[in-house]
Amino acid sequence: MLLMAAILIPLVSAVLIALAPEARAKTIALLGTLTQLVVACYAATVFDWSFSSRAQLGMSLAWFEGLGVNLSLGADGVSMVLILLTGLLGPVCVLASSTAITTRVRTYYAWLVVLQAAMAGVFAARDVILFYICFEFTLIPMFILISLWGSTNRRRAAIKFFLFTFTGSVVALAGLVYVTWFNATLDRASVPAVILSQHELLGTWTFDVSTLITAGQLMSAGEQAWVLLALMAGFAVKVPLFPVHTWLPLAHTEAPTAGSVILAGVLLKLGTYAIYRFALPMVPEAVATYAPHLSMLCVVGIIYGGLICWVQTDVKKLVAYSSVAHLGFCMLGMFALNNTGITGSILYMVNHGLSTGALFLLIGMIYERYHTRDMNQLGGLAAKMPVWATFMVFFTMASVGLPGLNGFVSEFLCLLGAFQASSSWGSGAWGSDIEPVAAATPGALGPWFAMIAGTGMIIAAMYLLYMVGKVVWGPLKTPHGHSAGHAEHSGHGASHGSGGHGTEDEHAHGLPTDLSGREIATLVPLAVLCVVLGVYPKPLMQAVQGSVDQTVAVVRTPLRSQGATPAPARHAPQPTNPAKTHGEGAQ
Amino acid sequence: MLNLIQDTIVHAEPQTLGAASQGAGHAHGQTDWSVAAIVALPLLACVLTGLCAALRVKSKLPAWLTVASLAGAFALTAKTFAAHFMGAESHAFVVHVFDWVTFSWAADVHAQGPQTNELVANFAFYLDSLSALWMLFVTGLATLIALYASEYMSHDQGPGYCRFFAAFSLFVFSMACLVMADNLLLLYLGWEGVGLCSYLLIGYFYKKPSAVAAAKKAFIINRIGDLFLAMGVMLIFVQFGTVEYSVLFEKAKPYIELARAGNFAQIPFVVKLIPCLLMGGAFGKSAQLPLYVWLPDAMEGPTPVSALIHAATMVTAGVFLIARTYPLFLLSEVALPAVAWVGALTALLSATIGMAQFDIKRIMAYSTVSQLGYMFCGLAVLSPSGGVFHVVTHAFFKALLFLCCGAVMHGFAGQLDLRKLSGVMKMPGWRVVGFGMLIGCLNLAGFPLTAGYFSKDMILAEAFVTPGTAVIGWILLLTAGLTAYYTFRVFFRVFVGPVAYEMGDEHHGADHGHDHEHGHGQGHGHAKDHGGGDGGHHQPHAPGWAINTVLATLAVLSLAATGLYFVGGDHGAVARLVDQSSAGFHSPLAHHESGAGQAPDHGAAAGAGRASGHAVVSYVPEFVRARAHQGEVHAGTFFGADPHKAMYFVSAGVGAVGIFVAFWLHLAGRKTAAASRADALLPALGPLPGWAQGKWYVDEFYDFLVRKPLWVLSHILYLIDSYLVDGLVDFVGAAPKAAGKVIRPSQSGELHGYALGMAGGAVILIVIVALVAT
Amino acid sequence: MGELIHPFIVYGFCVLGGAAVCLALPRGGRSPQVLGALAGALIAGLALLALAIKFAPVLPNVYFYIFSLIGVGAALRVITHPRPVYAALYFILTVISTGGLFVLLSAEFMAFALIIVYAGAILITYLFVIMLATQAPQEDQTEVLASYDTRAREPVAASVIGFLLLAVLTTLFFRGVDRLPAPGASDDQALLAEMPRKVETSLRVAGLLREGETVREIDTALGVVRVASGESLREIPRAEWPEGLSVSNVEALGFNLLREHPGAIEIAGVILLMAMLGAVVLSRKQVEMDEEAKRRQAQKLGQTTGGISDVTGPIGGES
Amino acid sequence: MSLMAVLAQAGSPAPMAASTLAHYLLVSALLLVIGLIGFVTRRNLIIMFLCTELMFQAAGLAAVAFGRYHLNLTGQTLVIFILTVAAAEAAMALALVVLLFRRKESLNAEEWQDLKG
Repeated sequence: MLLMAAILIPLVSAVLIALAPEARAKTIALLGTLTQLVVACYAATVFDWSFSSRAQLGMSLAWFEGLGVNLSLGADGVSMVLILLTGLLGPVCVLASSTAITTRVRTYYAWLVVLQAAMAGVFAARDVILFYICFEFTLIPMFILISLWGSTNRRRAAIKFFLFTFTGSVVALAGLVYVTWFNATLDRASVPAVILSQHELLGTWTFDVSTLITAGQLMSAGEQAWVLLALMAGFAVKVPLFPVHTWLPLAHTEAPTAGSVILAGVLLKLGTYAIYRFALPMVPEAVATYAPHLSMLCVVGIIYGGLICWVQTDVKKLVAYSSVAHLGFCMLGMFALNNTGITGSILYMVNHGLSTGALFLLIGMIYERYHTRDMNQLGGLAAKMPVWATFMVFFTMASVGLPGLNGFVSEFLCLLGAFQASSSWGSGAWGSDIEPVAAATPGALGPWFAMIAGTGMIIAAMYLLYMVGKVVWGPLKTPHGHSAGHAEHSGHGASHGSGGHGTEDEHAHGLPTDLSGREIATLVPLAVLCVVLGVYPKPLMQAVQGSVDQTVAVVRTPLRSQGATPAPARHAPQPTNPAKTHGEGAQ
Repeated sequence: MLNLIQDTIVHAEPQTLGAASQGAGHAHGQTDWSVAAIVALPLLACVLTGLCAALRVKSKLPAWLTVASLAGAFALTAKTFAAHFMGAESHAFVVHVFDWVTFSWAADVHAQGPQTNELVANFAFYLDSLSALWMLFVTGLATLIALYASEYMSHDQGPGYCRFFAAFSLFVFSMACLVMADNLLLLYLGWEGVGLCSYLLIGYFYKKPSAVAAAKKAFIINRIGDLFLAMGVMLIFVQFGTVEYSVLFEKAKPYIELARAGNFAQIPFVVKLIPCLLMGGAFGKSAQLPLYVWLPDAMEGPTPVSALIHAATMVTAGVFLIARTYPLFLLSEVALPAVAWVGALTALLSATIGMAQFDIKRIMAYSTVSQLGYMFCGLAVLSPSGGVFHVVTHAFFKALLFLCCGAVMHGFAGQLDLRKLSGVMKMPGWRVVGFGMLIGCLNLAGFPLTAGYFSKDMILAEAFVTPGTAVIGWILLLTAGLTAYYTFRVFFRVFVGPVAYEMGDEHHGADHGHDHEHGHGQGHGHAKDHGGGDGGHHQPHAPGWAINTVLATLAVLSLAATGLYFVGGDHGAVARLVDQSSAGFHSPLAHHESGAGQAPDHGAAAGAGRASGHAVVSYVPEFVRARAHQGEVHAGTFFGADPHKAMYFVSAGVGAVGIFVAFWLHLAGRKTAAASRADALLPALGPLPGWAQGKWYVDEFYDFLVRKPLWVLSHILYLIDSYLVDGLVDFVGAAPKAAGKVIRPSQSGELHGYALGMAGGAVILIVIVALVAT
Repeated sequence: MGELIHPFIVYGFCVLGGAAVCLALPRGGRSPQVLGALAGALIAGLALLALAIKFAPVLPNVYFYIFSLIGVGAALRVITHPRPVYAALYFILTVISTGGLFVLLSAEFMAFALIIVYAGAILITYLFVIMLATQAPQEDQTEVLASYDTRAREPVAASVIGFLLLAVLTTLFFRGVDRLPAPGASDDQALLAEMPRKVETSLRVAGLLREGETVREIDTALGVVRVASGESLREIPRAEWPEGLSVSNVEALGFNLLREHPGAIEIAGVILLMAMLGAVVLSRKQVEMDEEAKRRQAQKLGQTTGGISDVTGPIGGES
Repeated sequence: MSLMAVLAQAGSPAPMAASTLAHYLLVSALLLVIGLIGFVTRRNLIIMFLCTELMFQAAGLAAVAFGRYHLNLTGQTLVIFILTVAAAEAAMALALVVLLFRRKESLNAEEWQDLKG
C-alpha cells in the first residue's frame, strides 16, 4: 500500500492545488512532496534490505482482465533507492521555484507534483503496461513545464524533447509487446519444470515483469538481438546516449530551474533504470554480445560530451552536456555486466542526481539574479556571493569526482568495473601463470575502455574548472544592468514591483545578493548527502547488492544456456484467455 | 647497465605481514586513538575555520586554531614515533577507523580459479617507520609554516584569512590520509585531496586571473597524473584482488621470489606494467619532466603555501608513493631505470632554467623540481634511504629558503626581481632573514658538513656504486654544480652587495581583501605615486617576530638535520627508518671499503634485526653475499676509488666551484642592483640564455601540442553536434513537410492536365494488360 | 487470322495520323490547318487502302468506308474548327455517319434513335448554349473569335498521347479480335412466337389467311405457323412466309431492353429526372453580379448599343 | 437490293467476319482518340463537352459492333443508355457552362484554374 500511497499523494495534492487559491498553491505542493518523501522513507524502513533482490511491498489490482494487465506495484532494492531520490528532489524543486515562478503559479505546481507521481510510478511498477504508461506520462508535465515557463526558445525545445523521447519509447513498447506475445504463445510443455514452478504465468497472456523477464531469456539469440535493439532505441534516448542526446542540451537550457533539476535528477534515471530493469535481465545473451558496441557509444559520449562542454558559453548548456558525459560513465559501468560495474552505475544514478541537480539549482539562483546564463557576462561572483561560491565549488568538486565526495565512489567503481570486465585477463599478455588473475570478470570491455573513459575524468576537470574559473573566480564582472545593484530586467514574465534602487544587499526582485535562507535550505540537504555518500557509501552499496547480484547472475548464465530447451514450440495465441491467477505482486 | 642492476637486486624472503597485523592487533589498543587523532585534528581545524568564515570572524582566531591543532598532531606523531619506531627494530601496525568503499558480492560460481568477490578499501591507517618519518616532518613543518602564515597573511584578515587556513588544515588532513593510508584507494583520496587544496591555495588571490589560471593548470595536470595512478590501482586490484598494502605485498610474494632469483622473464607483463602506471602518477604529483610545468606557475599562491605545499610536503607525495610500493618497482627491470632517467633529466633541465630566471620565487620553484629529480634518482639507484634522507633535509632548507623569499616579498611590497634588490642583509632588521637565507643556500648548494651535502652525497655515491647508473651519477654531479651556482647567484644579488632596492607594486604581497576594494588600501596608494626611483621615501618594513622565530627555528633545524646522518646507526637514523619499512632496500654494495666479506655480515646483522619481522618486506642480503663470492657482482668505482669516500671530496669541490663562479659573476665588482658582471658574459653564450629564460618554451610546446588542437577539436565536435547530429534529427522532422510541398503543384486545377493524366494512365494500364494478358 | 496487320504498319499509320492531327489543330494565325487536314485525309485513305488490300476477300461493304471516312473527317473538323458553331454542326455530321454505320450493323432503330435524339435534341441544345455563350460581335467585326478558341493547347502532347492510345488499342484489336468466342447461334426468330398478332396481321396482309382463321400456334423451331379455323388445322411452312413476317430489329430490341435490362431502364429514368431537376435548379439561380461587375456590364452594353443608349437610357439590367 | 436491305443485310443478319469487327473497332478507336485530343487541346468549354460527346459516340459504335458480331442486342441497349447519360450530361453541363460564362464572360476553361483543390 505504501507504494500506491507514494503515487497517490502527489496526485491528490495536484487536485487540491488546482482547487486552492493561487497563494496557497506553493504550500500545498510543498506539503504534498514532503508527505511523499515521508512515505518513501517509511517504506524504506519497512523494506527488508537483506532480500533486496525480491520485489517487496507488492500489491496488485486487476486492471484489464482480458489482457492480463494488472495495476501491480512492487519495489526491489534499486527501485526503493530511486524512489527515495525522487522523494528527496520533490520538495527541493518546490522550494527552488518559489521566487522563480511568478506567473500561473497554480498550474506550475500542479504539473510539478503530477510529474513526481509519474516518476514514483515508473520505479514502483511491476507491470509492463503500468511501467510504460508512467514512463510516457512523465513527458506531458515536463513538456508543459518547459513550454510555459522556459526561457526564450522554449517552444521548440519542448516539442523536440517530447517527440524525440516519445518516438523512442514507442519503439521500446514494440519490443516489450513482442516479448509478451512470445510469452503468450510459449508452449508450457517445452519449458523445464523448475522454471515453470517459479512462474506459473509463463505461457499465459500477462504483462507481469518477472514472468516476461523469464520468457525473454527463453527467446532465441536472434529474437533477443532484435528486442534489445528496440528496447535500446527507446531507453537510449531517455539516457542520452551519444547519438540520440541532442534533445538534452536544448531541453535543459530552456527549462525552468526546477524543471532542469527534475530532468537531470530523475528523468534521465528513468532511462538507466529501464535498461537495468528490462534490457539486462530480459535479453541477457544479446546484451552480452552487444555490450562492447554499446559501451563504445558510452565512451564516445564521455569524450564527445566532455569536449563540447569545454567550448560552451552558456553555463546551463555546459552542465547539460556534462550530464551526457556523466551518464556515459554510468552506462559504461552498467555494460561492464559485473558487480562492481553495475553497483557503480546505480550509485552513479543517485550521485549524479544530487550533484548535477544542485549545480542546476545554483545556476538557477544566478539566473534569478542576473537573468543571464552567458559565462562571458558573468565573472568573479565569489566577491559578491561568497556563500553561493562555496556551494558552487563544493558541488563542482562533487561533480568532478573528488574522492571523499559522492562522485568519486561511483565513478571509480564504474571505471573499475569496465577495467575488470574483459575475458582476456589471465590469458596472453594479460595472463600470469604464477598466480591467476584475481578479480577479472568475463566480458568484452577491458582496460582500453577504462583508459579512454578515464581521460573523461581529466576532461571533466578541464570544463568544470573552466566554468568555475570563469564564473566564480577572477575579477568581478556582472551583466551591464546589475553592477549598480539596480535590477532592470525585462525578464520573461517577471512582473516584479518597479525596480527600486536596490541597495547593495536587496535587489528589486527581493533576493539578497548572496543566497537567501530558503535557497540555502534547498542546497544543504544535497550537500550533506554528497558528503555522507562520499565518506560512508557502504549502506547504499549493500542495499542494492542483492538486486545487482541477481542481475549479474542472470546475465552471466542466462536460462537458455542452463540447458533450457531450444526455442519453445508455438501454439496459436489465445489473446482472450483471462490471466488464470489474479496477478499477484511478489512472486 | 640495466641488466646488471637486476642481477644484484637482492630480495629478502618476504616478511609475512601477519606479524605486522598481529603486531597491530596487540598494539591496537593504546595507540589507536592517537593515530586517528593525528588525522582528525587537522580536519577539526578545517571545520572550525570554515565556521569562522561563516561567522565572519575578523580576528586571527583561525590562525591560532590551525597552529594549535597542527602542533597537537605533531606532538601525537612524535609520541607514536617514540613509542614504536625509536628502537632498533620497529613494527608496523594498522589502525582501522571505519569501512569506506567496502562491499562484497556473490561469488561467481563459474569463474575459473580463486576469484575475489569483495573490494575492501577501509578508512584505516597503516603506520610504519616510513610513514611515521614522513608524518613527522609534514606536521612539524606545517605547524611552523602556519605560525609564519599567521603573520604573513595578517593583512588579509576576514573571510580570506579563514578560507586560507581552512584550506591549509584540509591540506594537512589530506596529506595525512595520503601518507598513513592503509590502502591505495585512501592514498588516492589523499592524493586528490592535496590536489584540491593546492588548487584552492594557489587560487587564493582569486582576483588575479593569472592565479586562477595557475590553479586550474595545477589541478588539471595533477589530474592527468592521477589518471595514471587510478589505472595503476585498478590494475593492482584486478591482478591481486586487493588494494590494501598488507594483503598486496602478501600476494606479491611469489613475484618477489622470482625477482630475487633474478629471472625477470617469468614475471608477467601485467605485473611489470603496474610500476610504470604508478610512476606516471608520481611524476604528475611531484612535478617531474613531462608534467612539471604546473609547479613554477604555482608560485602565484601566497608564499607559505609555496613553502609548505610546493616545496616540502605535497611534491614529495610522488617520492612517498614509490617508496611505499618499492617492492613492486623492484619487480620490473624497466621501472627503476626509467625513474632514474626522468629524475636526472628533470634535475638538469630545471637547473638550467633556474639559472636564467630573475624572479627569486620562480628560481626556488625550479630548484625544487631539480631537487625532486635528485630524490627520484636516489630511489632509482637503489638507495631509498639516500632519497628519503634528501627529502627530509630538502623539506627543511627549501621551506627556509621560500620563507626568506616570502619575508623579502612581504617587506618590499611584492618585489621579487633580483635585479631590483641588493644588499638586503645589511638593512636594519633583516639580519635574521639574511642568515636564514645563507644557511638555506649553503644546504642547497651542498656546502660540506651541511645536511644537504650529506644527503646529496649519499645519492651521488650510490649512483656510482650501483653498477650501470654511473651516467646518472655524472648528470647529478653536473646538476649539483649548477645548483650551487644559481643558489648563490640569488644570495649574492639580493642579500649582499650595495644596498639598493625598489618597492614592488603590490601592497604587502597579499592582494587586499575583496569586499572593500573601493577603499584604497594604504599600500596601494603609495606604490603608485612612489614611481620608479629606487630607495623611495617609503621604507620596507622588516618582518615581525613570528616570521623571525620561524626562520630561526628552521635554520637551526636545517643545521640539526646533519645530525640525522650521524646519529642512529650506519648512514643515520633516516636510513634505519627507511630500511625497516617497505622501502627498505639496503644496497649490499654500500660498504665496499669494508671488503666484500664484511658487507654481508653487517647486512646480516641488519637483516637479522630486520628478520624479526617488523618491516613489511625487508631484504636480507644473504643472497648478495652468495653472488659477491662468485665475483659476478662488483661495485662500481669512481676512477678506482670507493665512491663513498670519493664523493665527500668531489661533491664538495663541485659545490665550491659553483659558489665561486656565482661570487665572481654576481658579487665581485657589482655597483648597482641591476647590473652585474654576468650580463657581460651573456652575448658570448648566444641564444642559450634567452631560451633558458623562456623556460625552453615547454609551456608553449604543450599549449601548441595539446591544448590548441584539443580546443579546435572541441569546436569541431560542437559544430558536428549542433549541425550534423541535431541536423539529422531536424531533418527527420522536416522531411514530410518538404515532400508535401513537392507534390502539391500537381493539383493545378487545369482540366487539360487532368485529362492528359487520365489518358496517360489509361495507356499505361492497357499496355500492362496487353503485356500481362498475352 | 494471326497477325492481321503487321504491328509496325499500324504504328506507322498512328504516328502519321498523330502528326496530321497535330498539324490540323488550330494554332492561331495562319496555321497549316488545311495542310494538316489534307495530310490527314491522305493518310486515312492510304490506311483504308492498306486494310482493303490486306482483307481483299472479306471486306465490309463499301458503305462502311464511306460512312467511316465522313465520320472521322467530321470528327477531325470538330476539334480543329475554331468556330464552336461549325464544330457543333460537324459533330452532327459525325453523328449521322455513325448512324449510317449502325444501319450497316443492322441496328436500324438505334441509328434513327441516335440521329433523332443525339443530333436532333442534344446538339441543338449545344447550339443554343453556343448562341448564349458567345460575345456579341462588335460593329466592326463580323465575327469575334475568342482567343481561347483559336489556339489549341499543347497540341503535340495531346496528339502523342492520343495516338499512343490509338496504337495500343489497335494492337489489341488486331491481336485479340480473332480470339473472340464465336458468335452463338441466335434464333431471334423465336421471338415471333411471342407476337401472335403481328404474325396474324402480316399473314392477313399477305393474303395467306382465309376468312375465320386465327393463328393458333407459332412453332419457330420447325419454322411453321399453325393456323386454325373451327377445328381444321393448317400449317404454313417457312417458305411461304411473307416478306414482313420476321422479327424486326426494333421489336427484338424492345424485347431485349425490357426483358434483360429492366433495372437499367429504371436507372436511366432516374438519371434523366435528376438531370432535368439539375438543369432547372442551375438555370434558376441568379448570378449576383457585384456592383462593380454590374457597372462594367452596363457600360459595355452602353457602348455596344451606340447612339440608341443616349435616347432610351441604358437597357442594362439583370442579364 | 434496296439500300435498306443492303444496309440492314435483311432480317436475321449473317455472322460478321472478325476482320470487319476490327474495322469497326478501328473506327471507334479513331473517334475516341480524336475526341480525347479535342478535349485536351481545345480551351472552349463547350467544345470540350462536344469532344466528350464524340467519345460517347465512339463507345456506342464499339458496343453495337460487338453486339452485331455476337448477334445479340445488348450492344444496342447499351447505346440507348449511353444516349440517356449523354442527354443528362449535356443538360447539366450546358447549364453550368451558361452560369460560368455569365460569371467570367468567357468560356475559357483556364479561367477556372483557381478552383483547384
